[in-house]
Amino acid sequence: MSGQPFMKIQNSAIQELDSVVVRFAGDSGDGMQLTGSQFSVVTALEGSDLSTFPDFPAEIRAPVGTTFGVSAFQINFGSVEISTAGDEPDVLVIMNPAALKVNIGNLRKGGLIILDEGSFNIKNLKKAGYEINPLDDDSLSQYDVKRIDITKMTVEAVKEFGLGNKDALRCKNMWTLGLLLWMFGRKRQTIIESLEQKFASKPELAEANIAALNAGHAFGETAEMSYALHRYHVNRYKEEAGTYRTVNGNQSLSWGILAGSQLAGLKLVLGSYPITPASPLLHTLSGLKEFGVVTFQAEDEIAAICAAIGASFAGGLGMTTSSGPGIALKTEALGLAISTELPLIVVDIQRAGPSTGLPTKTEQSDLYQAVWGRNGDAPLVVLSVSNSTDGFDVGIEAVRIATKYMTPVMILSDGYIANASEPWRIPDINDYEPFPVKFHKDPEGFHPFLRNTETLARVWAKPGTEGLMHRIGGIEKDYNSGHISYDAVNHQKMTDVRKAKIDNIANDFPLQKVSLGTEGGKLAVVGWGSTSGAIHQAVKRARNDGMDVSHIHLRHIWPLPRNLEELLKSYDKVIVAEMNAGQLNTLLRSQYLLDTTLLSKVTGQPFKIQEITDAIIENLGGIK
Amino acid sequence: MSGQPFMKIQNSAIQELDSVVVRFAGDSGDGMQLTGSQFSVVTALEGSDLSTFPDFPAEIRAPVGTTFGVSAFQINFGSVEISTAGDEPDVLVIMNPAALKVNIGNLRKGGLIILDEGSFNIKNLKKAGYEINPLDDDSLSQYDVKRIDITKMTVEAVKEFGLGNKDALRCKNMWTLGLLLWMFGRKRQTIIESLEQKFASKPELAEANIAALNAGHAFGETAEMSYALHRYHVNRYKEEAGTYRTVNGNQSLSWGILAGSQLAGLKLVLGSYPITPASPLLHTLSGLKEFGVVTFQAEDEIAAICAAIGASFAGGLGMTTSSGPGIALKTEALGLAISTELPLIVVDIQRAGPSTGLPTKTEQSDLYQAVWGRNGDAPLVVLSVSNSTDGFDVGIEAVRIATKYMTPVMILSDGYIANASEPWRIPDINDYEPFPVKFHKDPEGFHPFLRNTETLARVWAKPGTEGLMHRIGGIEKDYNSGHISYDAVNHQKMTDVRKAKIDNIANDFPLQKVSLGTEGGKLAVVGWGSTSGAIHQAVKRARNDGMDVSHIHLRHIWPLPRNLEELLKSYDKVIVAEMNAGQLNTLLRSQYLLDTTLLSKVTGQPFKIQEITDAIIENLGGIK
Amino acid sequence: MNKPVEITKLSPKDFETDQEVRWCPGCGDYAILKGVQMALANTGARPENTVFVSGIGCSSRFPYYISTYGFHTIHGRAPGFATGIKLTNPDLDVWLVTGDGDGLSIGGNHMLHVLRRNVDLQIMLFNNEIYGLTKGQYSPTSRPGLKTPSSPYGSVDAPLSPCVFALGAGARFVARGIDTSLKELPITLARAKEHKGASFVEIYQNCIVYNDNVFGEFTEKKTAQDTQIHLKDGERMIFGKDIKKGLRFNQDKFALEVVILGENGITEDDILIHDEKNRHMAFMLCEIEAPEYPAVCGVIYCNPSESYDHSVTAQIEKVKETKKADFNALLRSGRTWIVD
Amino acid sequence: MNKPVEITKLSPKDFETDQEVRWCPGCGDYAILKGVQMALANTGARPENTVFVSGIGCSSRFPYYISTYGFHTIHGRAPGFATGIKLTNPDLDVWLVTGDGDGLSIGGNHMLHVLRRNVDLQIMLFNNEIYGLTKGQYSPTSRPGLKTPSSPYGSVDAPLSPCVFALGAGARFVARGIDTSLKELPITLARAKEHKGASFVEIYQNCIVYNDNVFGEFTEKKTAQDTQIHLKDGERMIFGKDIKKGLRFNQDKFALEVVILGENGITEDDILIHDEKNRHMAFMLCEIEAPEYPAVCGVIYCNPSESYDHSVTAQIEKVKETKKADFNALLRSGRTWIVD
Ligand SMILES: Cc1ncc(C[n+]2csc(CCOP(=O)(O)OP(=O)(O)O)c2C)c(N)n1
Ligand SMILES: Cc1ncc(C[n+]2csc(CCOP(=O)(O)OP(=O)(O)O)c2C)c(N)n1
Ligand code: SF4
Ligand code: SF4
Ligand SMILES: [Mg+2]
Ligand SMILES: [Mg+2]
Repeated sequence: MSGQPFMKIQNSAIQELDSVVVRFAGDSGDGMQLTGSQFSVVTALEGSDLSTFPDFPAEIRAPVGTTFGVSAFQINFGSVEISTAGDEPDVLVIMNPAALKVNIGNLRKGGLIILDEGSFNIKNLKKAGYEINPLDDDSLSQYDVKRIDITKMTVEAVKEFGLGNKDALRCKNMWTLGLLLWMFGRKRQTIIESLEQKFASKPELAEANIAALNAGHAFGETAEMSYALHRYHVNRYKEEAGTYRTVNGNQSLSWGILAGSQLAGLKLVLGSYPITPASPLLHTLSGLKEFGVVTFQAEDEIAAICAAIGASFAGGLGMTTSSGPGIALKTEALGLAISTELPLIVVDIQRAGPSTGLPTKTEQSDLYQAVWGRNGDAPLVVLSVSNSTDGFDVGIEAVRIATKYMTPVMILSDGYIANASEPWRIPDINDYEPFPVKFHKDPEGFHPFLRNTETLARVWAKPGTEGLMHRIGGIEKDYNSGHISYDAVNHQKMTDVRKAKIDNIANDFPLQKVSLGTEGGKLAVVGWGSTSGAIHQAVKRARNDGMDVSHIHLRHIWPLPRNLEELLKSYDKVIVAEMNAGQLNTLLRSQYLLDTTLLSKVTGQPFKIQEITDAIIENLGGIK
Repeated sequence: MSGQPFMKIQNSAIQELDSVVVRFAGDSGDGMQLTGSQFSVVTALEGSDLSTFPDFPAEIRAPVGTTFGVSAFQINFGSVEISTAGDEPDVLVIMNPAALKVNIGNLRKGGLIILDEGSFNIKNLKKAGYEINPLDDDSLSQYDVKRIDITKMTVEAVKEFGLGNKDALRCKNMWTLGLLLWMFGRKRQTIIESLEQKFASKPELAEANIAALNAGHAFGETAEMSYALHRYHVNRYKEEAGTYRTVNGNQSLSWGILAGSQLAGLKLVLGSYPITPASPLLHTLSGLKEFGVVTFQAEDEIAAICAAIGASFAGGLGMTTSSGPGIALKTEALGLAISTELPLIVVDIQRAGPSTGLPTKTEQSDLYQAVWGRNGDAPLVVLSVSNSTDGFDVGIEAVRIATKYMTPVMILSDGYIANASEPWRIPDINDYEPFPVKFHKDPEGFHPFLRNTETLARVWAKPGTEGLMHRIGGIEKDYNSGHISYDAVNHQKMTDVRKAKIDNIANDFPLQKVSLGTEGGKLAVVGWGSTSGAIHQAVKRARNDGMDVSHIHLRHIWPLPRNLEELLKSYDKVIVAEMNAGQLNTLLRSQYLLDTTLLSKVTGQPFKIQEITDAIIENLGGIK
Repeated sequence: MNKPVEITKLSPKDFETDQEVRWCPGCGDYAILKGVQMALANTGARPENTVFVSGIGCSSRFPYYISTYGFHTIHGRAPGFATGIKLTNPDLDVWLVTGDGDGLSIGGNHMLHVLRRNVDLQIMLFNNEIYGLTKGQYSPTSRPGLKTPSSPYGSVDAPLSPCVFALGAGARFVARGIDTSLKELPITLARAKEHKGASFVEIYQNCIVYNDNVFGEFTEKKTAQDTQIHLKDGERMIFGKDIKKGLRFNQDKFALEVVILGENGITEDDILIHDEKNRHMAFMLCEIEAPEYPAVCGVIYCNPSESYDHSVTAQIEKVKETKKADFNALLRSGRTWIVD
Repeated sequence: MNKPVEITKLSPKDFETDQEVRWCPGCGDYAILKGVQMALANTGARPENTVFVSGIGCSSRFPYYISTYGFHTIHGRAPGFATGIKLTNPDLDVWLVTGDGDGLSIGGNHMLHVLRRNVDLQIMLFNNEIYGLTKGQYSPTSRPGLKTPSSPYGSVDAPLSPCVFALGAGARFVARGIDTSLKELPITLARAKEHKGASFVEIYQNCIVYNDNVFGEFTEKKTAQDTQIHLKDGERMIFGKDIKKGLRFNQDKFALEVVILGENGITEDDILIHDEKNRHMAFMLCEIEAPEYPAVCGVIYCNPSESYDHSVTAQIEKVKETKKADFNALLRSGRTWIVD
């Protein structure tokens, strides 16, 4: 709802809001991720559009009460189209002093703080590094602070279940959730059910949590006046009809690639090695054995990609997943997949670098590595995922391209959308056109580098096929026989054909569309990947304000869409917005000699809408 | 001498030549590399300028007589400046049918062939794939063929030493060398000495080889008339005064880096893993223990670079050497060196890719990998070596930059200059200004990421120093304390400072010079690395022919020289010539938005002068 | 492959390719190639169901010379590729060819894990104690002091014993052969093929160019009977031209020793009986080295357990039995809501 | 460092840093940290001459908490870095901290070779049989059947035994400890430090979050005496609350067995005497596992040979003695000629 005067409301009336950003923040042990996702589920079920952003610490379990142990979950929901988790929270839920310290800087001026006063004791204040209790000075004077002793009230509420102190305090998050549900007029039933399910074997915990939830809810009712609490209403968002669920970027991508393998009629074989934030793909696919998916947790990233390439050699669909440092390790083997022209899906869930960097923070800084990061002239296809739901279609597209053209396809996603959830209109797999792979069978004139004259793809002949025994490898191959060749002219020819094959795939890509706005005009903001929501909102607002700006968002990073040059050149000015030091920018400049303007952000945090808005205004000379 | 009418000479007179290209070709077992390098030594000692190109097969010892077992050695020498091993041989020395088959295509029309008729037997012809003996049809009619039964005459010449047949035949190369020495009026003494040295423990072999050498020489004298042989004279080249030797690219680079470490006052620690064509650097430095050089043959390329980084952490100069596929494996660790800001020398002797590619062939296709091939925003310095002697200065420059700015420096050389030799005016190490490293010693206000305000280099404090104990790693560091930091603003700041540090190094580089020609004009040919000789000659010739073309050759690939943009924009047209599919071209276009023309060659073979000449003429519209 | 095919027995020659073999004349690889072709023919292998996977090195050129499917991959990584192939199609018979550099230097980790996981492969490690293809640098199995281009003053690395390493990695089948022992090698390889799980076979291979005769001490035909012992499960470890030497476990030294039957009261009963399934014995047999001991050849350890590819496949099949693969249902799992 | 410094003995506290320790409350790493700090203090280590090198993992955060020099590198590669450090400055005392994932999964090859080469390091492998930092996937030491996020139906991988692997790699010092055994651990670590060469110490470490109590079988304080054996060189391997249990070598089974003194005529003489230098015995001791056998702790194998860094340095020094380092002469070696 950023922009709406959130706090200026009449007492006791239910205030109608277009959208609102709520951020739950507490200690890692306070269960903020659970609280946030439960709140999201209810919000989703009641039909608001939404976007979430789990923001957890790098440590598994940092010491209680420290600032680096703070875990937060942000949700932006509304009756209008939501496409980011929101620039600044309107409501901040604070479970301890450390959470306040870490999160206050980002709260909208005038925003609402609901905090657990009971946790603001000397010990916790000290751990958070507060010399003076911020509740005691005027440091929070610009906000609307609701001091509630959630600790005490929770303990009170669950007393009857005879829990230990630790278990009792663990119910604080449900108490808080109850209060929030009251505030936003959301139902409790789904949560009660899921608590009963979760604690099926420990009914006293289920009961205590439910009691806390109810108590928090009841508190809203009764304390409305004394604490000057208000209620808000966020309407349903008018979405396309259909069945919906929430999904995050890693889920949708896992499912998309699996869908692709099913449409291609291939066994999916994932070789992977755990790494943040890519591990969930391995986890998801490990659980889908009923689809015949093979998952191989290899000893390292190199063995992982090698197994995937081996799988493709054997006639399966090889796939490997990792993040920047792990993708780096796959470089050499990727060259072999390119040289042997085998289909392969490589997923890079980017995180902040260089090196180990900030493993739990987001960035888009692996584009260079994806497009250019190999020895030799080694072109491949690079696609990108733009939001939490997009992975499904990108996954399918990647498999289609990889198998049709016999090439590795690299998919770039990032830590932000990997974990962020959005509502998703669930597709019907039967609506997708299958693209079954036809393995080569005919021994007549066979050699492994026989090419389809149109796609330039080589034939795929799998071991087990009679009469097609052949040997391939990373040494240059003769164009006409597939045997090893050290011939000079042949090497040029093979280099050319590898390049031509990939370049030609642009003709199989759809023309680049304008996501929002017009073809041609004063200004275009070009983005790729997870920046889509922020750019979309900023451009939408700017256009509403009458500015001549359009949004172009790339899914196809390499080869670039065949009309992109013309399209970009139809604007007076082009901003390239990305979460790195200017990688797509370099790519576009090198291809089109276009004098773009770079909007770069490298903080490990997603773009704020406002940052893009500022750039738009600046680039339009402050004039609309 | 290309261009000179080599064959149109008067009988029996000694013909004066400006330059000549001789190619020795035979079976791997025929000792062609030895013959070629001995001929080079004598040629060098007698003061001609020269350039050599050893061209050996990928197999260790391919089966005798096969085409893929052919080994060749080409030398271009002259009284004029020589800068490549020559486009086409003027003289082809052929030891067996396979050698003829492989090499004939490249001989200059009208060129001279000296061949061992004795080896053109049915067995050898068949192995080479000849259905008809090429000596019996008119396939060689455009050349001046001297059929000499070298086999027989060698056996004859060494008969008295009672060698077995195999050993006797091994002397064929010396017989041939003797003949060539006669042809070009070169002295035998040095070779005789080296044969005596080589076979010190087997005097009969020494004597036999010498006898063969003398016999070949004598044959020239006596058969001059009957075989219509001619003698030629190539004068001394007027070089700068000094002491000279021949050196190849791997030698000069090894010595340059060692020199750099000496000038910096650091122990050189090489971590490496053998790979063609980079292994000779490991071999050379392993033999230089008297300089305190530590060489560590690691279990793989990853351990190799990690050991090098560890060495730098400990206060040594870490260095690692490899070729494309091995460099790919170093990617992740290189990110750590960038993140921890340690000095490091990474040498990439490029070979033809992708993947295993053509290990013994040359290419310049790792530029993308060097400049852009990493996860995260991870800038470093990239230098390149332009010829066989240049490595010395590049090596020193790399060490100076690495230690002054605390950064990894990647040096790109390639398989061509790695093995090719040229005469080198040996420098005096005392003429180089030392740049001793000052390790940080002062505990006052110390933290490991304290920066020099001018260079932006961080301090280098080595273990063993009291009071400076510190811990570093690949997680992002706080700008102000060096501790781990997950802070968003700090990450931006650190990313910016890493970039600024590297960008600023351009100010420490000399301004880009025009290698040949003028600043500004109709056309510039831009190159980097081992193409320098071919471009130089082509531009020189074109300028002699009155064309307005200049040669610009880059040593500094990243950051680019600070005047390069202006310089390039001073020409109407810019050709970028490189042995890859256009990598420097992409870089320049992205940086300067300059509409360059690419001259790409990806055959595993160096450029011919003529290929560049053709491009110059074409780009000048055929007019001078 | 469903129609009944008439299986004609193939000969070793049927496993040759049209590619010219490009090893140095006299290289031990030639003999091994012949041995493998014999083993394939003897065991009735089908070319279309057989895959040879290798890394990089002279030895790793092997697949080009066998008329089956083949994948010449990258340096040291063959186990990863082989695992992927086997997991995708467990019916394929997959052989892995590697060298002491490829398999134990850069590829040591993959070798470790493929053995630990027990992927059903035949792994042949051609040990020539040198890097052949890169022209003769010392390898992790080279002897201390060896002078090579990268160790001009002699190597100071302690060498690894491939079989001891394999046992340490948890291998369930460990054997050893000699390139030119063409009587025994095909038999050992047939045993390897028969064994379900990772079969590790070290083959002493002579590199005539860079490390000639390094195994001469015990490969010399004339003295072979006295310098080699060929193990047979369940039989006493007796060897020697006169069949008079034997291996005894000396409990005091807690070590094996070579004894002579009839000397110092030694009788047959003192000689250890080879037990293929005993890991402790296997360790000892792998550790002993010439010249103090005979070179131990044949199957040293064979103690099968379920292979990795089998377990993975079985787990998938078991899940399939209880869960239906319904993609639309998968997408609709968890909380959903309807907008209409 | 040339001026005489007054060496004041440091206490474990002196090895603490100002960085907040960021492991989960209750993690076994805390106890190990304490044990290491004790060992450093006890052995008179100097912070400025000590370097801790680690890879990536919970365990690998270790260097941040020790007030020496430290390098937190990348996943699995710590041995490479440590080797480089030691070759550059052999006077430094270098410790390596790794986990079962870092050191045996991605880093298995480097571990193999650093042990084989015998680089003078203290290597502590924190074995919690899980990937802690990435939230609980199974590791190469995890037990079969373990359900984790990446093995929801149970792991089918066969586990590796770190100590057996280390011996197979040629380690010259192999020991084992338990995180919370703070009496024994510092002593074992002191032995490791004293040993010149690569000292491999596996430490059983409890990951309270993802693999709690996996070693409970033998770490339970109450029953520890009966479930653990602490080796002493030259002494009989007797253990148990009543000092009545012992390890005997059964020649028929060719294996170790637990026997009870006094039962079935077993006397002290039947019990094996621990010989730190016997590799065969070491293999057996590393292989036996709870619950059938006691958990074997302390120094299992210690058989020093020249360390790699020492050999490398010595070779350089030897060359220096005979060859003068003259750079200009080097450039002028071989054939030269003069142009004037
Ligand atoms: C990544 C990579 N590193 C290094 C090399 C160079 N290389 C090729 S083969 C080889 C060693 C081969 O030794 P071994 O495995 O013993 O095989 P052999 O030639 O002795 O049969 C090396 C270092 C390479 N091809 N790729
Ligand atoms: C190249 C790379 N791959 C993967 C990761 C992710 N990763 C970090 S730690 C770890 C495993 C840690 O396990 P272990 O070594 O057992 O340490 P623990 O956390 O259990 O102490 C993994 C897979 C990484 N950081 N870098
Ligand atoms: S170099 Fe050695 S191993 Fe390689 S082919 Fe030649 S003899 Fe065989
Ligand atoms: S996840 Fe496990 S190993 Fe890691 S800090 Fe927590 S308890 Fe320790
Ligand atoms: Mg070898
Ligand atoms: Mg672990």
